[in-house]
Amino acid sequence: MNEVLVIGAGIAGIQAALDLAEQGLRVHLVERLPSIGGRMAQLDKTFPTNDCSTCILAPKMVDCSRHPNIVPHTYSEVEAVEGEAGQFDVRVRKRARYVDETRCTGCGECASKCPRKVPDAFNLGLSQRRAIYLYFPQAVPMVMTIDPEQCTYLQRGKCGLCAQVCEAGAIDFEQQDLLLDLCVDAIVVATGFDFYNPAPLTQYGYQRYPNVITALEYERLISASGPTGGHLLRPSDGQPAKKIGFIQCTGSRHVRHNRYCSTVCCVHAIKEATLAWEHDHDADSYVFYTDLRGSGKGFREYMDRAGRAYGVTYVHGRVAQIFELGPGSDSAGETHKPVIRYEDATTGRVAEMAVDLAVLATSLVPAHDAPLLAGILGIDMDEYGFVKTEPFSPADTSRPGIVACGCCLGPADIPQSVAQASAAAARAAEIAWELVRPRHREKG
Amino acid sequence: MDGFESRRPQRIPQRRPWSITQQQTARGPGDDPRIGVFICHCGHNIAGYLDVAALVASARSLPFVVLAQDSLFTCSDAGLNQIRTAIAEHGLNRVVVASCTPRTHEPLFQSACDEAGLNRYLFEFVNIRDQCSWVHMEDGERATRKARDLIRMGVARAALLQPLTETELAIQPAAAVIGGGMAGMTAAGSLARRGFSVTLIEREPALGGSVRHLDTLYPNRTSARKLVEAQVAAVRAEPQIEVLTSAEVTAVRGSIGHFELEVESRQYRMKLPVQAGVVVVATGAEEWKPAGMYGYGHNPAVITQQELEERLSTGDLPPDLRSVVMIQCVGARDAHHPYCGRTCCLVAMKNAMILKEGNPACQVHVLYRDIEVYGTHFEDYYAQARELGVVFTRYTPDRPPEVVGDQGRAGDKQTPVPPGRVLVYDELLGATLAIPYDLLVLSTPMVPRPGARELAQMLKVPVDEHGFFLEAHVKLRPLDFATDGIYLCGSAHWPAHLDEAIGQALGAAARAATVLSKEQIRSSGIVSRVEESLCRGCERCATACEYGAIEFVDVTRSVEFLHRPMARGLETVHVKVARVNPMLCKGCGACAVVCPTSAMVASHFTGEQVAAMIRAALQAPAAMGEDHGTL
Amino acid sequence: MEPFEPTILTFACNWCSYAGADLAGVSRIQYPPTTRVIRVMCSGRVSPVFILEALRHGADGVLVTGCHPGDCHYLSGNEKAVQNVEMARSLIQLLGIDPGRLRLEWISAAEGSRFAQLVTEFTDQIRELGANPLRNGHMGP
Amino acid sequence: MNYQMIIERTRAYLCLDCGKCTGSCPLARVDLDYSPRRIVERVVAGEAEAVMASPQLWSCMTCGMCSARCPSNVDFARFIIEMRAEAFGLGERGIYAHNGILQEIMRIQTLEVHQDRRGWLTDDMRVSEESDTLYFVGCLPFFDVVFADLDVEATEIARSAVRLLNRAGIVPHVSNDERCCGADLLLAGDVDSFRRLAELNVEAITRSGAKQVVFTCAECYNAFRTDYPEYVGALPFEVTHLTELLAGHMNSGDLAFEPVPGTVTYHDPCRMARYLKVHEPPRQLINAVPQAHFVEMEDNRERSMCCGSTAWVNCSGCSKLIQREKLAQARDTGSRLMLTTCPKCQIHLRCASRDLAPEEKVRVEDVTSWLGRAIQG
Repeated sequence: MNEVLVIGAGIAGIQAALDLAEQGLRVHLVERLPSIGGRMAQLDKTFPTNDCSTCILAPKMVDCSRHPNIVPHTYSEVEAVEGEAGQFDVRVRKRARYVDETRCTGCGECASKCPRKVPDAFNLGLSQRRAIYLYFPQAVPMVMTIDPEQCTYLQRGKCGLCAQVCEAGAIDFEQQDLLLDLCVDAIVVATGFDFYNPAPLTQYGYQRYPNVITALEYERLISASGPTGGHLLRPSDGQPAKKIGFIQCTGSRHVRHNRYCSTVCCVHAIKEATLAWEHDHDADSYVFYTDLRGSGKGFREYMDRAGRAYGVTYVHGRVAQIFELGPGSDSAGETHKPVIRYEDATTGRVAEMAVDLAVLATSLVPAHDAPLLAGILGIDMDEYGFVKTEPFSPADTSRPGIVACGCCLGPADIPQSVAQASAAAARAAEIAWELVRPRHREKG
Repeated sequence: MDGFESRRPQRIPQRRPWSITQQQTARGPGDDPRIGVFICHCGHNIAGYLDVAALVASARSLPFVVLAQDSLFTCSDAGLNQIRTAIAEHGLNRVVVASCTPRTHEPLFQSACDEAGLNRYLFEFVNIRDQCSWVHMEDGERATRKARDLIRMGVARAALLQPLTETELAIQPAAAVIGGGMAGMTAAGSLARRGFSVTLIEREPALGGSVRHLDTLYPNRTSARKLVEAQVAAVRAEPQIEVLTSAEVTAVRGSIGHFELEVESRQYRMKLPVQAGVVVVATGAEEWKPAGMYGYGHNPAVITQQELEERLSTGDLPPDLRSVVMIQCVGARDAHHPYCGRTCCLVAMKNAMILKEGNPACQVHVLYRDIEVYGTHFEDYYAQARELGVVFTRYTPDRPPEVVGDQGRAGDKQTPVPPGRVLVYDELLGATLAIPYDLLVLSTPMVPRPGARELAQMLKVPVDEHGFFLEAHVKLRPLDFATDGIYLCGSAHWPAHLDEAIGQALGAAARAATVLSKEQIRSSGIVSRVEESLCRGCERCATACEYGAIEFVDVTRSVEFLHRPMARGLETVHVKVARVNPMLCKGCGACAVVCPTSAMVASHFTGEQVAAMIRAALQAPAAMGEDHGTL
Repeated sequence: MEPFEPTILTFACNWCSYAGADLAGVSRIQYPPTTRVIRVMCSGRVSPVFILEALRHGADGVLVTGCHPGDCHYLSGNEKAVQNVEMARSLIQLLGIDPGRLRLEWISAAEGSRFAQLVTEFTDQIRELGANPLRNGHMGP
Repeated sequence: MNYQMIIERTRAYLCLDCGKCTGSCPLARVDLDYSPRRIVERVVAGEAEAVMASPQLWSCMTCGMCSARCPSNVDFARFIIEMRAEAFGLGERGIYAHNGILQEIMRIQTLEVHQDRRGWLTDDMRVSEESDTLYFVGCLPFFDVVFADLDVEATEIARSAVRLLNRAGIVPHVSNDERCCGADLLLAGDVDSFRRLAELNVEAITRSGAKQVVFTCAECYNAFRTDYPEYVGALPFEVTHLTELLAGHMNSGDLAFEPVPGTVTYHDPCRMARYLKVHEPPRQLINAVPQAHFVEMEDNRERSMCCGSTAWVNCSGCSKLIQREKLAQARDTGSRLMLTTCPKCQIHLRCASRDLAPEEKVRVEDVTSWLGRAIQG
């Protein structure tokens, strides 16, 4: 039977893997992180339906993990690719978890005893996890992972509490990385994106001002399974945020940062504003935009509804700067209140607005290791660092046999990514099928 | 060996042999339920908080329970073996496992039952970890009492479980693609390359759809004509594709695996039957005509973007245009159509640039509300247009542009007329501009094709409030309909850029291929079934079903009747009864709730099974003579 | 005397609410052991009969839970649940049973804490109402 | 159980195997496997267990047509009811219609409930707790909820009843303490629940001091008149159907009706037609309404065919065929309005009419609510 490699197990990779597996192809699904799920797992709800992200994603993750034609390789990375369409030789490094996947039940008893606390990457450092951890509560596979950098035992040979409490005997400090050699007909690249680190935009004060956060951080804050249990609390003092400013195009449509439009941020911000209102009907949100973009199905109605009914005000104007209310300001006692300065485009005058929380809509940028992966795969990237395709041939990369989908191609919303994933699956399946149809393929 | 098997984790996720078809196990319940209960310690996770020994003792005392055991990890190989062995040794015909959650582990234990020859639907899961020991860590005694109730409920349900069959259906490995535009041709091509035969049905005499009316395509000025011609040639050359042009679908019967379309061919002047396992809808959309707006219809200098496009491709434009004004969102984001047309901004930019490149002296103004160019390349395209000198002016909907003077300057070259102007209030400037125009181009949104609703009715799939086809799920199933076996791509779903439409078409082909790749598909066992003699044919169930899984068939009944013709003796009456298509049913059970006669049975979640759990949950343990253990 | 310990029967849809209840467990959020969950595929499966049956057999409270509006795995099952629960509510009102004993709530797969909170809150609410009077003199099958 | 008792009580041993019952049975005409005769004969022949396990046991509508015509006077309907009671004790059940919601409502009323069931009363109605006359409403408030999709207008019957009583000079008592009469549970084999409901009702009515109880539902009326005395002893109050009571007031002149133009026909519910043999009062009332043109159906009075479903068990495609037949008989009169005196007949026949083509539909209405309109003008 023909095999296909899918790199990246976010929603695009999952969909591509399922579509391929359901066509009878064997799929190796390689994911760098300890769990499949990708960015979507970090989202609270999804626009324009406000569907609970986990509710719709989790069943797909489980389908993926149970599918007889899919082998998920989590905590694994592709290291080398050689050959050509129909005969790619791929080396995958399966990193040591120091936990036996076949024994671990994901019960978390070990984590409750682990003394070492570190920032939780899944929650963007807004909460803490232990050195042995479950990547997130609905992780697939539901197994623990030891962070070798943080584990006292692996670092200094002391502790080992986790091994003591694990009744399944799953802790294995001797575990080594595993190298897998795969032979596949086609490769689907679905490695997704990163969020732009807005630090270079010093005028917004990110990381300098505690109440200036990114849209993804906001997402974790408002998520019921997030660090605050879904309460929208200001990082500075844990007080509820009542007035929220959304700073669009943070790094996007900017020739010195990312000159493209990140596609999803307008509707994403409006969704986040809507959620604020759902949690607290007194919440007011202001969306500072350049163009308010939402041409997807149902988006414009969603935006109009938010403006009419959910306390969302749209302000035309890109934010120039964010300050913090200083000690001598009018609102005594209020500290760390971000003040947004912008041009009120309708009057042409500078205006300021104090808010409880300023949320930066940071650009979607190529994954940090995209250049490395492009080198390994031998595919061309476009001028922005996303995987390059030709017009009217949306799934094919520059190297025959390798196709791509999702945000590694550029910013895209979830339905776009899912549709692209199916398209990539179609092309990959065509390639695999092309090879069996003449029935002259030699045994490898 | 490819090492494939050996690398796979052994337990979770649960694995089955590569063959997709699973083994059907015939063994069902005997006369009396013989229930085995297996209670998991989950290491410390359950046993650390609950009194497992007491749970075993109380389980043993429940009706029909012939065996109750505990194990450290029921999901381990040892634990699974324990179940398999017990099924054989104790002749168990129902298995209850009390451990973690069915959401992750049910298939694992079901497979163990399968392997021991017990129908997998005779397995019952009781969640005493995630929903008991983990959430009542401080109160082991009450938690144990709760677990005992939960196990009693599980056993009560298990006693009523019935073996279920997973229906298999052979798939006709052929597709019908409705719509022969770029999307339809792309989908057909992909499916053909996958080895499936395809019937491509196009209403017009020629393939190509709306792209045939275009001049060049963004973002790289590909010639629309050439692109279409190449695609048509590829489709025509593909032996697996049968093309029916001048043909329209007039009726659809059947469902996934076996659709039969009746196609009326104007070419052959007859109705042709088309058999297919799946249907792909790629009927596209068309430009809305803004009758009466901005003088469109009576002022010849006012045209739509598509009309401009046609003139560009025929060269039928005055060479000395001095000023062209384009108005965006005409009939979009307003009372005519509340949605954004998605493609119109780019179309306007492209045409503006062509005009500008052809004649740099020509002023091109684009009056817009929000520039909808998202993503990487489109944003660059916008920058290019500005660079070329196209002027973008923002207007607000409460002060829309106004056309003064009835005629553009290019209206009559011989006799100059007072120039027409477009007045537009630029909010950002705080001023009203008066822009002269020779040509006023209106950007209007795409709207569904006529006949889309009728097609939707034939296919029994929904359309949205605008008349576009409505997908199964906005986020995760953009190319599927809720009804299995029917797929969707291109502007029939929502206005799409050509690149997107092509991607969706490939995607729809992949979705269709997931069905066509299988010789047969298998339903879940958890589907509704109909007790035909009870069915009154009232159709309440069909109204409740979101998946079109219930159809009504006429059956004949002999009756000794009827009324007036008393002496006729036995006669035959036709009665309508419901039939559930197990391939389409998703097992939600909504039909059973509305059925007035209990003819509709929600398998695996029947009224009796749920009632038994309710009673078991609330039964005073003493009343059952149940062993309380130490509690 | 021991304080009154209510018994609450909870119907949870497979896709959202049951997953939410599981998440409460995975997150070790503690709540009173007063509820007994019956899993159904969809909240729309919960017939009014189930609710009446639970009350007749002495449940002190009945909690029906499903996906949030718009989230239903079966598209509109939760809308059907609204109708069904409303029917049950009208009937129990006629029968003189306090409608506070019946609740319909939306719980997503990400809302473990909400599940726990609802059970806690509903338990308190039922304690206020006291034991289901139908517990006295139950008869019939 | 000694089935001999049932055989003796119902005189089943006298069965001549003549088949008159089967020939008369409306169900046997549409379910060719169904034969009352054979059911009796199987039990007489000692195969009671087979009958107890058969779904056929629960299909009989107890319409009483067979009993009425049996040359040996075998009480087949009663035979079935008693067999069901036995089967019920063994855990057998009929197939409950509407998922058993009506059985639930009835059984909950055997418990300690304090109902709030008078929400349908409006300000124009006069009622009094001191009254000698109690109007027994029955399940009407529940029907409006359960059958909302059929728009059964059940409490309209109750409102009309109170208005008509008021017009006749009677200020009735309407009680929150009444329970379901329990007839449907008795007919479905649940004797214990029935007896409990009967006790509770008799107790509550006695306590209220009412001397007379008025019914609009034929089934409730029959339960009180026929079954209650047998199961809980002689009643310390009189019982009457509203149509009987009103017919008695016709000559007193305080009941005058406004014209209601149109052709109407009347369906005799089984309980009225064959159990209680109350045929004329509804007809007298209908005929007293000016401009109403009353036409009899082919099968009327003791020949009246059943509405197709009883006791909320085993409603089926066969029920619908019977109902279609009944509606066709009504259409043959030239009327598109069929009146009746049983709210359940109204529900069943409205349900069937709902599925008919528009030109075949027949409106089914209770005599009481129809008369209610005739006094409102």
